[in-house]
Amino acid sequence: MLDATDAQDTLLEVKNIEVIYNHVILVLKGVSLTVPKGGIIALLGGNGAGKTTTLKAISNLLHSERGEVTKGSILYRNRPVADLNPSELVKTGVIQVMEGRHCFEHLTIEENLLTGAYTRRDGAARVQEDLDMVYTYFPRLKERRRSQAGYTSGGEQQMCAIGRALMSRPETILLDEPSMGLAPQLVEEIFQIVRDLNEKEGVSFLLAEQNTNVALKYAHYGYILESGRVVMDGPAADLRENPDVKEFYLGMSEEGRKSFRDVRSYRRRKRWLS
Amino acid sequence: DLVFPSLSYRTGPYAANGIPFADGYADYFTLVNERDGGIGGVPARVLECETGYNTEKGVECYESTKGEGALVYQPLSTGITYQLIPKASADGIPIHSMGYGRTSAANGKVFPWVFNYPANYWNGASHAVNHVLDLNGGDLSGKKIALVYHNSAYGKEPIRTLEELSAKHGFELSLLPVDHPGQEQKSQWLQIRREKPDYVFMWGWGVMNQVAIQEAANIRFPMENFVGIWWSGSENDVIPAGDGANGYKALALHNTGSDFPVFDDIQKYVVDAGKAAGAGDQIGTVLYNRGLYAAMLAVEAAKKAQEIHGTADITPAMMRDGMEALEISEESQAALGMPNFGPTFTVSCENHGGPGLGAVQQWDAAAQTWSLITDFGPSDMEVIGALIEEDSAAYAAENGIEPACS
Amino acid sequence: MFYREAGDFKTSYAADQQTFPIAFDRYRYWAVLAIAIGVVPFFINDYWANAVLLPFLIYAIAAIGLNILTGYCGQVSLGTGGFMAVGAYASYKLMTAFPDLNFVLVVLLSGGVTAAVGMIFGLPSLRIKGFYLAVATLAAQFFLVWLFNKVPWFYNYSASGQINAPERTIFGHAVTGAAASPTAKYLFCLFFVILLAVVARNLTRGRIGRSWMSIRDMDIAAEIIGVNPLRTKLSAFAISSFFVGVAGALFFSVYLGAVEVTEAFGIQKSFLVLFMIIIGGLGSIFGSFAGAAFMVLLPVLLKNVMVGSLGWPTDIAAHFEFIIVGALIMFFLIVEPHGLAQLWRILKEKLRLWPFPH
Amino acid sequence: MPEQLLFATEVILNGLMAGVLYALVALGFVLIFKASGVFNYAQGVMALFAAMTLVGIQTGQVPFAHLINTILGTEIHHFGWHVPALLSILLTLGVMILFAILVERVLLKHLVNQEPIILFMATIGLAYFMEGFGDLMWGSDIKKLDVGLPQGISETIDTTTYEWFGYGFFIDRLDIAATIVAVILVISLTLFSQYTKTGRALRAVADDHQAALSVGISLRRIWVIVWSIAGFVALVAGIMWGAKSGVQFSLSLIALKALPVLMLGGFTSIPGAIVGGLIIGVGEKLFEFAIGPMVGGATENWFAYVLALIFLVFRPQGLFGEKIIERV
Amino acid sequence: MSAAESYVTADGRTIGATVMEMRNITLRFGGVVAIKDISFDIREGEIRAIIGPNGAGKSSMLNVINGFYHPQEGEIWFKGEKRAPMRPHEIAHQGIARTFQNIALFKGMSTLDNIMTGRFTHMKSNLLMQAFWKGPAEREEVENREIAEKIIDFLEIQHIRKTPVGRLPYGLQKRVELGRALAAEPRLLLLDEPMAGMNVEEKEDMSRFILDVNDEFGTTIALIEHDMGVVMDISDRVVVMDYGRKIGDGTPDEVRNNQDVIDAYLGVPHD
Ligand SMILES: Nc1ncnc2c1ncn2[C@@H]1O[C@H](COP(=O)(O)OP(=O)(O)OP(=O)(O)O)[C@@H](O)[C@H]1O
Ligand SMILES: Nc1ncnc2c1ncn2[C@@H]1O[C@H](COP(=O)(O)OP(=O)(O)OP(=O)(O)O)[C@@H](O)[C@H]1O
Ligand SMILES: [Mg+2]
Ligand SMILES: [Mg+2]
Repeated sequence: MLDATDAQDTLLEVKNIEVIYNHVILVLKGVSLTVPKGGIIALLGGNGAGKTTTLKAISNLLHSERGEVTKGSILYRNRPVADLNPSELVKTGVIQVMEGRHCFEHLTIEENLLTGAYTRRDGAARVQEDLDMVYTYFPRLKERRRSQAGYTSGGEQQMCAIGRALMSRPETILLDEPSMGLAPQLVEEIFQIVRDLNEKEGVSFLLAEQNTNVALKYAHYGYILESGRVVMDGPAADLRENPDVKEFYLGMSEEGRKSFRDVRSYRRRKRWLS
Repeated sequence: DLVFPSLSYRTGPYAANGIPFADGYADYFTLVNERDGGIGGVPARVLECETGYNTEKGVECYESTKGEGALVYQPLSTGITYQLIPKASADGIPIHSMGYGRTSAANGKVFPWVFNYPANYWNGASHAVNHVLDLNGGDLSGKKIALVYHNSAYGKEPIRTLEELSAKHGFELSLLPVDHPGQEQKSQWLQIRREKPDYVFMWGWGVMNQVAIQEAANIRFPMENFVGIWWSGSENDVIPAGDGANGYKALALHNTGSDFPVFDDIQKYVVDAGKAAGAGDQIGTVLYNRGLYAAMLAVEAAKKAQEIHGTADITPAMMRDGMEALEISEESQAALGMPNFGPTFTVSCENHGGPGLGAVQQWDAAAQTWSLITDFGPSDMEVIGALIEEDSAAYAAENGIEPACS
Repeated sequence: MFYREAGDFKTSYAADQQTFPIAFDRYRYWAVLAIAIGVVPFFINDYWANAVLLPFLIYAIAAIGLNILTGYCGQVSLGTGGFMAVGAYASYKLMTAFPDLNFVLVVLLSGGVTAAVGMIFGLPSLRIKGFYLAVATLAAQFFLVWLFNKVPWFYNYSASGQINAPERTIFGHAVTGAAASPTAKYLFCLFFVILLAVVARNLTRGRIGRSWMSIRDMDIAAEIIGVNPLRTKLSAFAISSFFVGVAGALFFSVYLGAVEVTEAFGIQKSFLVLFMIIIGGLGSIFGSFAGAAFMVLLPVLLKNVMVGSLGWPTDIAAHFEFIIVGALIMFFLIVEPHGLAQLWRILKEKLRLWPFPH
Repeated sequence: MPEQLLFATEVILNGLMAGVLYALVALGFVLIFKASGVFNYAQGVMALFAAMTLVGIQTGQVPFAHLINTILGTEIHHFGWHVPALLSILLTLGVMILFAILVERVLLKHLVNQEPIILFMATIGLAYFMEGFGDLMWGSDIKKLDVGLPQGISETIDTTTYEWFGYGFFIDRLDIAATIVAVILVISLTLFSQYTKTGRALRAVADDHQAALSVGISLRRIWVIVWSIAGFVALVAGIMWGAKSGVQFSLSLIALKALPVLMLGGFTSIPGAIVGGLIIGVGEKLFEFAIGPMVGGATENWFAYVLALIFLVFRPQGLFGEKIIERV
Repeated sequence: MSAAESYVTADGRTIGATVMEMRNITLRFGGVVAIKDISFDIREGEIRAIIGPNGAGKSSMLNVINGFYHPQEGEIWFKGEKRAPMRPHEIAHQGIARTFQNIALFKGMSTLDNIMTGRFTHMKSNLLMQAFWKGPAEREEVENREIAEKIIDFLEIQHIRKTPVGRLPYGLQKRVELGRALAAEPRLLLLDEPMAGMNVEEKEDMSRFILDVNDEFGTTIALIEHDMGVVMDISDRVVVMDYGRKIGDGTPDEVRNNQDVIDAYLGVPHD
């Protein structure tokens, strides 16, 4: 399942949405994308491109930031998500891992994880099983399970946020910068988990990620966002070979990877559009 | 027409007390208009303005009504009265703070525009002492009296007088302030329980009254030894305590109940005509009667003013003259259908407070009625007069007023 | 295109740092000032002065003061009523003890006294934060009111504990006491409003203002940058109390003329001023004015409409007044949680783009 | 025992009882704060409104009678029935739940993710609204609340202690009833918030609205639940205080007595409300007893706050409040 | 290498003597030992990286350096003197600035104001002067504004000068935070994951800024970063922490080949 255009299996469809913050700041200027069932879709783009905004629009969280979708539509299983409130959305199987962790500071790590299972109705035993699963994924969390989340390190909080989302047994996960602040092996591990869940349990992913390298390695399909527009999309493998993507997102030039020390001119800025 | 502003409070913490007063005040003017065709043929108009017992709103009310030709203000709050004294004096509009406000305003030489007849707080303090003197055959030496008071300007008014009187009669005075609003008075009443004063006086207002009476009942303080000022003696204050309040006493500026001919008129001309200010269920209550009484005094003063100046259309200044020349006698009250409703008194330039007569009323919980148990008696003017002189002189000095009678 | 900043270039940083960097704003500011000084005094009467303008101006000062503390420095205070009382009683004591002292000086000194008191009560803010601090400042509120009520020295041993403002003149015109004309009182208060608003604006846009805001937004980061939390918080308490003290002095001496501490400076006052700045907009001088106008004018307006024009019974009108004010507060917060000032800002941004939607 | 000690003991006992009454009010604040980070200024008015509604239902008052009569010129006041106490309490509870739903629909829904001070302000708007609305609905006269609670001095305690010490202690039976109710309330609410899934969700919501939404906690449901419980607690507080002092405007001011309790116990702790209440109750009564006479009395109002302030300086989050997390 | 002597790196920068030295630092929170007996030094003008798995204690180490945490054991030597326990704001005045892992900008203020706040330690005008905005106050304000503007130009954030930072996307916020720290003109700059949440292009920019700051102003930099590419490329020396312990210290090449480091952190030898 690698072809996003395969329509009958489309889970999530974002059609040409426009998002405005505070009634005046236009941020997304017509973004369309599709997440097929069982797909891992990467959303790439520089700072401020609108990745987070897109994800929030999907999970219906814009409202609380005084943003709104003014044009276009978002369909999940052919139902407009605008009709669902965030908690119903979680019940239908869409969960978001928010940028910047957002753990419940005063709750312990374990309580944080358990709130992830808030919408589940399949009994404490199943929840406990999943808790153990999360602990096997992130042994560090197990060590710190009794600590208040507010006092754990940045990476630990990130693990907690991801683990919390897993606890809801979702069908689709929206991951906003999962690799942020994680140590390198953990980044790989996280993406392994993504692939695992995807292959074994058929969970679909939409991930906004800055670490293009890894993202494109694991994703099936990618969209590149610039200034609130999709400027390029295609199967991950194709994107990896695109020279522009190579240069700006993967840090490769013709000669291969160059050293950060040697990047002399940072004033160069090539954009597809702006 | 003749304009009588009514700075009422039908909202806020004291609404329950403000409503009956305002109703009584308004109904009397309606009665005069309906029955007599106005005062001296000129209809009276009541301008009601809601203060919520709040000084700033009081100022707004004053400013917005004074332009309408207001004849006399009944500010109905000690705070607002203090507020208006300089303003109204400058504007030349009389104030009638009946049984509240600035006591030393009784000195008309310093406060030509302010009246507080028929009695003021200091008279009240003396009435209470006189009453217990009567109960003790004129000797209070060695007795203990506790004053439970609202911790504000109002509540502090009687302290000076009581201190003087305690020196004079040899009773021991202890002071128990209660902070606004006064829902928690355990400390004060436990102290009373411990110290067992012979009598408790109360200068309370609003919820403080109910709680005090309730607590007094709780500690089984003998109710007949518990005397409140006239603002602590309405139905509102005693009913919540139920039977426990039986025998509680309060001072009275005027008579109680609805057993007066004037109430028949009110029923006929006002209530039945659908012109009553309130729901009609307050008629005859203490505070309704007080509003009625205040209105009656205002109307009588207006009549007097018309008489003095020979015109029906009087100005505030004429009204002032009328107030200063006011005479209330048995006959005049009877003629109004209010025989023995209030004390008899006369006002003069030197004395804007009248003779300071007052009575004592007592609550009968079974019958749910207040009734006067004494006649309107005098207060100790010897003590009070001196205090008034002193306080008004200080005010005159501070404000550069030359005391004089015109 | 009603409101534009395009074409309004700055050639120096000093010009960019002025109070109103946008010319349009500047003109409007001068226009308002011209009307306030040049036009209003000729039309003012007792009602407008005593019922509307004086309370508005005085509350605006108090609101600016509290906004400095709460809106800029992030320390929620519910002691405003108590601090106003300090200003009022300080001015009373100064007026009666030094009858010849210039009244402007009296008002400023009252502010100074309040600033000192405010600093003392600001000390716990180093450890106590947020709503805990708000409730802790109530200790100041209740204690101060109790003190002024209890110690006769403060009210010169008068029988009832009321204080009365004696007459004081400025340039031969009475500004306090019954003889003061509405114009004199209005101009006197206006002078302080303008002076203090400018001072507040200057303080909030410079080094001190930024240190306040940094404490507000993230105190730990601020401290790590080098901002001394104690000094910063105390300076905010001091300045804020100074403003509130001046407001208290004017409130007592110019506006009411006689006050009783429990009534005039009770806890309700603290809440009222806090409402003003939240409705108006935290961290905005303009918001302080807007909030003061809202909370002072709206009830008067409603009352006049309901009782004056519609002829409703006063009690029903008063109840509706509460209902409407409450509903409006909620409505405005839903529309724009950051207050009237932010609403105004958004409106400006819209106007700037007008007729284009974005 | 020497006399002074007996007196002091009596004062302490009564302080404890008063503390319980404060705690009842504080509890309402804690619930809402804990569950949504909202400092609910309207709690006092809610207590008033609940008590007014209770009396209104019980005595068969016609709501908005004054307004209706003014507009239509009618003369209606009472339905002429009398509802039994228990039934009217249940009906009032229904009204409070309806109120909770409305608050969520009209107000809170729109204020997700706002700063605490904004939410605080919104509840102030609510308080204003309810104040006018309640008065309009039930009138501003003083109402007597009678649901059959005992009142007055407890004879048993008075006589037994008299036999023991030669001085009978004064304990109000209403206070005893309040204590029993408060203890039951506190225990059940603590269990609820600490050991149930909903309880955990409540705490999550208080920490971070957005994150709570993102894990599927329905803020709307949580808020309705919490405000309903708070409405119930307000009703209980309203009954206790209303029985003590009649139902009327000043009832809403009891909120001021609850604030120091809240501060001392911690905004987020249910047991804290009770412990805080007891400390404040005893502290202020003892201070008034021992020091009050020397400084002229009426110290209770400020002393409660100063006492709480002193505690706070040592524990900025109150005795039982959640530690304020300070990290970078 | 003894601490005293200075040397010149391959790309021509001079690394001077030790400015800061941590000696046997131990930091505990209740039962959690965040830092266990760690010693290392930072030399004048160098870029010193701190790496390690999540929860290793890196951020805590920065917090110790700028005085937010007070270690239970150990000594901190700064500029050759043993540092007495101090409040963070006093330490800031000694010329230590930092950025934070969880962005700690002043959200209600504009970019410009945030950077101007960074200048706080360099501004002196008092309350009265500020109140009337005349003379020295205004002059000082303009002078510092010029410096702030230079930093804004340097970081290429002119277009968001007046935007409240709360609205900015994550990456730009990081940049503003760097700007704020630079505005203090620190001698020692502590950066906690400055490049988290950035794509390669932006990381390149960030690296460039860091190198330039180091190069142009000679600022000493201590840097926490999880992107090994960046760390290996731009740092002079690297400390590796794991579970609060130091498991490696040396040049990037040494660290990269250290077996302990490979086991605990890198997984596979990084290319
Ligand atoms: N609450 C808000 N109010 C106003 N503008 C906002 C708000 N949130 C985001 N924006 C603006 O929307 C644009 C897109 O932001 P968004 O957070 O979606 O970017 P992003 O692609 O996620 O960037 P990053 O990779 O840095 O997280 C930015 O220009 C930002 O300034
Ligand atoms: N104030 C504190 N109270 C309790 N524990 C703390 C505190 N600060 C840090 N810790 C604990 O100390 C350990 C080290 O935390 P630190 O933030 O220094 O890790 P880190 O190396 O920066 O990790 P990351 O790469 O994930 O940011 C963590 O386990 C954390 O939970
Ligand atoms: Mg983002
Ligand atoms: Mg860290």
